[in-house]
Order: sequence, then C-alpha cells, then structure tokens
Amino acid sequence: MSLESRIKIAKRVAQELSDGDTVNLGVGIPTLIPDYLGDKKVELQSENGILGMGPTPDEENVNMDLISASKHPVTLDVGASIFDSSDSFVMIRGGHIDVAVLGVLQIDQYGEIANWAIPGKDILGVGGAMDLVAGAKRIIVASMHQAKDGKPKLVEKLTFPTSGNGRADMLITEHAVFKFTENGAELVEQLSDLSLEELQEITGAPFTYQDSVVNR
Amino acid sequence: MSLESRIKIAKRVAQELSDGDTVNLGVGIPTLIPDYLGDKKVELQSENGILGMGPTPDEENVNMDLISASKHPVTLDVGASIFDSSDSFVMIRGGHIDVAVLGVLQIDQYGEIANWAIPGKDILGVGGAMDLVAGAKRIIVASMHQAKDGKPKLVEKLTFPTSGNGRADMLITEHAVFKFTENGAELVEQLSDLSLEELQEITGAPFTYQDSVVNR
Amino acid sequence: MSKVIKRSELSNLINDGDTLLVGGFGLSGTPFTLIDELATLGKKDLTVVSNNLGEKDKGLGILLHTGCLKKAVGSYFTSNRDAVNEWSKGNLEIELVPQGTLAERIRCGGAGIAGFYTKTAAGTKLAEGKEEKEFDGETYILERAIKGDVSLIKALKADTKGNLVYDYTGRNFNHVMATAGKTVIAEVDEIVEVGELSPYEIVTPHVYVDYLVMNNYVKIGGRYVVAGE
Amino acid sequence: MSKVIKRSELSNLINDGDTLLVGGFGLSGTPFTLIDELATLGKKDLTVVSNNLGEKDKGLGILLHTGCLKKAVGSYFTSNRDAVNEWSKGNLEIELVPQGTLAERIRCGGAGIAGFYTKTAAGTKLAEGKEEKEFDGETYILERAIKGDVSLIKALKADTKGNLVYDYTGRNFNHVMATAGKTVIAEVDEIVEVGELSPYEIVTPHVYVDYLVMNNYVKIGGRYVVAGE
Repeated sequence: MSLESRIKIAKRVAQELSDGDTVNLGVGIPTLIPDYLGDKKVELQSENGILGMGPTPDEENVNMDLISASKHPVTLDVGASIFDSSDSFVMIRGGHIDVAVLGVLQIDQYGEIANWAIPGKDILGVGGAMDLVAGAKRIIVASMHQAKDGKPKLVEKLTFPTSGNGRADMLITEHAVFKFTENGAELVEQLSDLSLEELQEITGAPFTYQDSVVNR
Repeated sequence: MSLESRIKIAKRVAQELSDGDTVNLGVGIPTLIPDYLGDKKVELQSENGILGMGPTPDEENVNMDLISASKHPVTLDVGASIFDSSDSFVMIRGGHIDVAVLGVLQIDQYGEIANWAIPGKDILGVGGAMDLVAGAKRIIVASMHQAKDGKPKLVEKLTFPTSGNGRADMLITEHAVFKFTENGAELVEQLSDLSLEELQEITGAPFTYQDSVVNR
Repeated sequence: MSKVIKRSELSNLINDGDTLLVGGFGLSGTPFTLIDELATLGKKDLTVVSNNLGEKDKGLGILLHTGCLKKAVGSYFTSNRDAVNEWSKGNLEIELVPQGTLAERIRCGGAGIAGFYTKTAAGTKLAEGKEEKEFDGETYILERAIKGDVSLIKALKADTKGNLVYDYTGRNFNHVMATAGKTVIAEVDEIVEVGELSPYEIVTPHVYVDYLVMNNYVKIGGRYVVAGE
Repeated sequence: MSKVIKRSELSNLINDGDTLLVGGFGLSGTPFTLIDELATLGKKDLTVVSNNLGEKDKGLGILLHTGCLKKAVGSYFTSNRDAVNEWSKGNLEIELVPQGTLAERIRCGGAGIAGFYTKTAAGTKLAEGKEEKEFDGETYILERAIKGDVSLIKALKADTKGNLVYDYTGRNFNHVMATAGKTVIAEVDEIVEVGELSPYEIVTPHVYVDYLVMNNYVKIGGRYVVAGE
C-alpha cells in the first residue's frame, strides 16, 4: 500500500469536499485528507466529542484528554465545540454529518459497505463504523483498489459482513472513481493509466461508464 | 380553600423532606413549601431546566428567561445548574428526583393519581405531570381534603382520568396524613380535631389505622 | 457564506402545510421576532410543535388570529384561552403530549431514532392507540420521533458560524429543536466573532443552525420589549 | 454529608456479579485510580460496560490479569490483545455494540427509557436476535437500555456538592454513565467550593453523583503519571 497511492486517493477525496462541509474521517487513508484541502475549510467531526478538530499539537501542548477518535492528540480550531458521546452520535446518526469518508474491506456494486469484520477472524471491534454508515448524509469510500491479497474491494456481492443498510455514494481508489446508484456502479473517472480492460480485470463487479471518461 | 389550611399542609409536607433531597414541586400548595423548610436545604428541580432553583428575585433582578415551571421569575441557588428540557426529563423520568410533591384532582386508595384532566371538560394541558408520576422516586400528594364541590379527593376508584401507573406514597391534607401500600390507604396521622367518624365521612375510600393515631 | 438573513426572508423558507418546531416554555426562550414575521405571511395549514402556544396575544398566541394554524402539538394549552376556543370551534387540532415525552420525541427526531419506550402516560388516555410493551414487568408505550420542516428557535448569542448559547431557562426546547428541523432558523440578541464563545460554553454546535435572524426586541427590566426608535 | 471518600472504600461499594459502567474512550477520561483500586479487590464475575477495555496493561486493561471480569460490553476491543486472548480462551464474554448505540443505550438507562429504535446495525450480524420494525419504509432495530450497579467515572473537577466538569474529550461516556448507575463514583483531579463552577459550565449536575474520589495521578506533559512522593 504505497504512500504515493494513498496520497493520490486523499487528494482526490479532498476535491469532493466543499467549504463548510462537516466531515467525519475514518481511520487510514481518510486521516491524510486534511493535508490536501488547500484553502477549503471543512469542519472535522470526531465521534469522541469534537466539532472543529484541528491539527496535531506541538509536543508541549499535548493533552491526552483532547484526542481524536484514532486516539491521537489533536487541537481545536477556532469555533470548535465539545460534547459527550451521546450528543456526538445525535450528530452522526441524526443526519447532520455532510460527508463521512470511510475505508472498506469490501464494497458491493450498489455501494453497500463491509468495513468492520473479516469472516473467520475474531470480530471484536466495530467502533462508530455502523453509526456513520447509517447516519451520514453522504459516504465517500477511500480505499486502495485491491486488498493486500490482491482481491478486489469492489465486488458484486459482499462476502464480508455488511456494515448496514446505508450505502456509499462514491468509491475513490488509486485507479478510479466510481459512483453508486440503484443501477449499480458507474466509473466516472480513471485516475491511473490502466486501460479499461486492465481496470475491469482488477475490479470484482461490473460497472457502467460513459465513453468519454475511459482511457484510450 | 383557606390559606391557613394550605400553609398547614405545606408545613407538614416540609417535615417529610430531608436535607439534600432533590425535590420537584408542582403548582398550587407545593409552591408554598420552600417558606417552611427552616434550616433544611433541599435542591429544587424545575422541569424547564434548573437544579437548585432559588427564591423570587427583587423586581430589578427579574429576567423572564430565568423562570420556574409555573412561569414566575426565580433565582439560582449557589451550586445550581442549567440544562435543556430533554436533560431535565432525563432527571425526572430516570428516577433521579427524590421527591415530587404534587396536587391532585383525585387519588385512589392505592395512591393512583388523577391530576391533569376533568371528565367532560376540555383536556388541553398535561405539562410534566405524567412524567413526574412515572419517574419520581417518591411522590407526596399535597391537597385539600375535599374538592371545591365538597367531594372527597381520596376515593376508592378514580372517576377522573388517571395520570399513569406510578403511585403516590403519601397524601397530606389539612385533616390527615395517609400512607399508601398494596393493601390500600392507612391513616398515619390526624392533623385536625375531626373525630375518626367525621374524617371517614369526608373521605371517599376506606382506610386502616392504628388505634394510637386516632383522635379520641 | 454568512448565515445571517433578514426576517423578511422567512417567507421563502416556510411553505404551506409545513411542520414548525418553535422553541420556548411559557414566553421564555421564545423567538418573538420570527413569530411576528410569520404572523404576517398568510401561510396556511401549519402544524406547530411547541410546549405551549404562548399566551393570549403573546408569542405563538398571536398566530391564533391569523388562520395559519392547522394543528398544535404540545404539553400545555389550557393557559391560552384563545387556543382552547379555537380548538372548541374545531378550527385547531391539538395533540397533547406529556412534556418529557415531547422533549424526547424531538430529540429522537434529531438523533435518527425512530421511537422509544417510556412509562410516562402508560395506562392513560394519552396512550390510546399507542403500542404497549412490557419490559422487566412494567408497561411502556412506544412514542415516535418528531421532526420539523423548519425550526424557529431563540438563543441569546450566536457566533458568525452559528454556534449558539442560551439565556438560563431560555434554553428549554430550543436545543433539541435545532437538531430536529430540516431548516433551522435561530433568532439571537447578539452575533459575536467566531472564537468568542468557548468550546465548553457552546450548547448548540453550528452544524445544526442554517440561518440567524437578529431579534427585533431588546430586554429591559428582564423583559423583551419592542426596540425604541 | 460530604461526598468525598477514600479509594479504599470502593471495596464496600462493589459486589461480586455487579455491572460496572466505566467511563473513558481509549485512555481519555478514564478513572485510573478507581481502576487501580478495583484491580486489588479480588471481586468476581463483574460485567464492565465501557467503550473499550483500555489498552494492554493500561486503564481497564489491567483488570484482564485479575480474574475479576466475566463480561465486557463495548464497541472496540481489537486494540487490546489481552482482551482478544481472554475472549479466545473463553475466559471473557464480549458483547460488541456500535459506539453510538452504546452511548444511547446508557443514556436511556439513565433516562427511564426502556429501549429505542435505530437504523444503526440493522441488517448486520450485530442485529441478530434483535427485534426489527419498519418506520417510514426503513428497517430499525430495537436496542435496550443499559443500567449499571456502579458507575466509575472520571471528571476534571467537582465542587463539594458533586457537580462535575470534564477536560475536553475526557467527557465522552462519563456524563451518560453518571446518569445510569445506581451508585456513581467520580474520580476527580480537584474539588472546589460550591459556587466556583458556574451554572452554565456544569455538565453533570450533582444529583447524579454519589461519591467523589481524588485522582492519585497528576497530569504532566498532558499525560497522567503517578504522583511523585
């Protein structure tokens, strides 16, 4: 999982965010996004009780009671607020987060997400994943195109446990951007020089596309 | 409804309250209680969002955004806190109020309360009555012994609409103190010089008593 | 990107038939300016969710003379004779809800919760038609979430982002209503720069607030009066 | 009437088989002193409700070496290898709950609400055995309230009445847990006189707090360390 690819994905996700959006960033690639927002000001929400999460503090300003959901020390942006876990999930589950950017283990052709458990392995952590899937207004999945074992993340049908009935709106990988509708996945942008056939080969689900977006 | 009788009831209820109790006082007679607490410090809770409600302010310190549930201007005692309506009813409905002192239209021999609606009349107000009946740890009913029309408030069976499944622990009138158990009402104290027979006559439900508490 | 709008823009934000969540308890924490404006708009068939309909000719009470209301949902209408009259004449539907249930139903509306089980009102007339369920030997009733098309709320101060703080018990239903409206308009006495409200002090984070309208009243002697000219 | 007790009194307040609600997210807002004390008590068959079981050998993680735990209820255990091991060996039951559902279930426990309907986890393995219900065409699941016999929480400051304020995200689950325990013990860094905390600043009103215990750690460089001698 090259840093270069991860940064490419983070940059492309950043383009999807608008000034003033309230955004919850999952662990992994999503945490890279704040570095690529340029002049855009988004409001970062953290499920442990922050709206307006700022960057990592200097070592001398660390307070381990001011941390992100990834448990790293953070700061507060001007205009930030603090609340408890129940109020934080009012915000998340009540549809007040404009965009959740999540990683996935798998995602199906309609945008259904599997991002918390691997079959046959211990299933001992879920955190706020299912709450975000159920509650965010818009879900962007930021993920490498393939898992470490080479298997495609985008699949016809999930073989990993689902994270719920909520659907992703978009999948951004190092190779492509897909949008999801009731009719399935649509390739809307290629981000690498793979040919259409090469892309299809490493993708586990059918997808539609307009001719204009395909590498020639 | 003489002021003297109302004060007598308020004083007797005050005896039931202990230092440190969190108390919600309904409208009517209960609002007289704070004047008769002596050295006892109780914490007054108001359902519009106060714990630690203090006395009426001087006219110059009135703020109509600092009011009681009866909509009168109040002050805050030292150590008071402010919260919103949903949190206020977490406190009330979650069993965190030690004592609710309520008025009634009727109360049955097991302590079931009717305090919000008169049959045949417009039923257009309930306020927090049912929440307090459902949630308070202990309910003391403070009421004149008879309604204005002379009918007894303590009855065998409610003819007025019930306020819920919660039961009063005690009824204090200008004539008597009753306790309620699964076995019905027990007269535990006479507060006027009515004979037992006279008391029975103006009371609409049977009650038990120990000989020692009865006027001779 | 400013959230500040003129009261006259209210007209475009409210449609006939809308459900409005309106903050306030008695006349405390009441968006008087927004209500004044609403009274002039000639809207029809509105449902208002509010603890009470103000008092006679005060607060929400003034809407009873405008014909804009179809229904009121709240806990206490007895103290406003006009509300009682309109109801008696069949001009106004009333849904009576225990105060704690009202607050919680609105909170659920804002929290993505469809309904909850409470003991409050179980076994009473107000439980008629509601699903009952036993939990640990006690009877609970199912109460459904309330959401609004538009919330009209009142705060003391906002910052320019829309973070809100309230004046004492003026908080009441305003915060939960901010979470439960599709469009949320907050009337405020003052707008301060971002950063002037501390992260601990903010009661309603800006994410819940779409628009800010300046209060047309000023508080004198603890009571709001029309601003002098 | 003082609520302040010594940590050694914890032994009398917790019984074998109790359900404990323990505040904290990661190691933030964690009652380290109370957990240290609990680890020495030789209690048995405890159920701990907490977002996570601390980290390996830190926070609640230390209880995994004491044999006092029967069950853990929380949202994230993967990051503590000891918890995973104890579970694999069959020494520890785990009930996995989405984080938002966990917070809301505890809030309901404190609010007299028996259960609520959420979309979170509907259609997933974590909904198995839970009642489903359709609302407005969407599937919700019924989640039940959680109550504790004892809550062990962490605040920054208390006043002598027991009103609490928290340090930034140290608030997390602590406030709702204060509402949902039969006995509530708050570990604090400092106790101030009544009146020093403003009515607006207080997050957890004193009515929820039974006992106060002084923190045995001090914060240096933003991290709690054992107080020097």
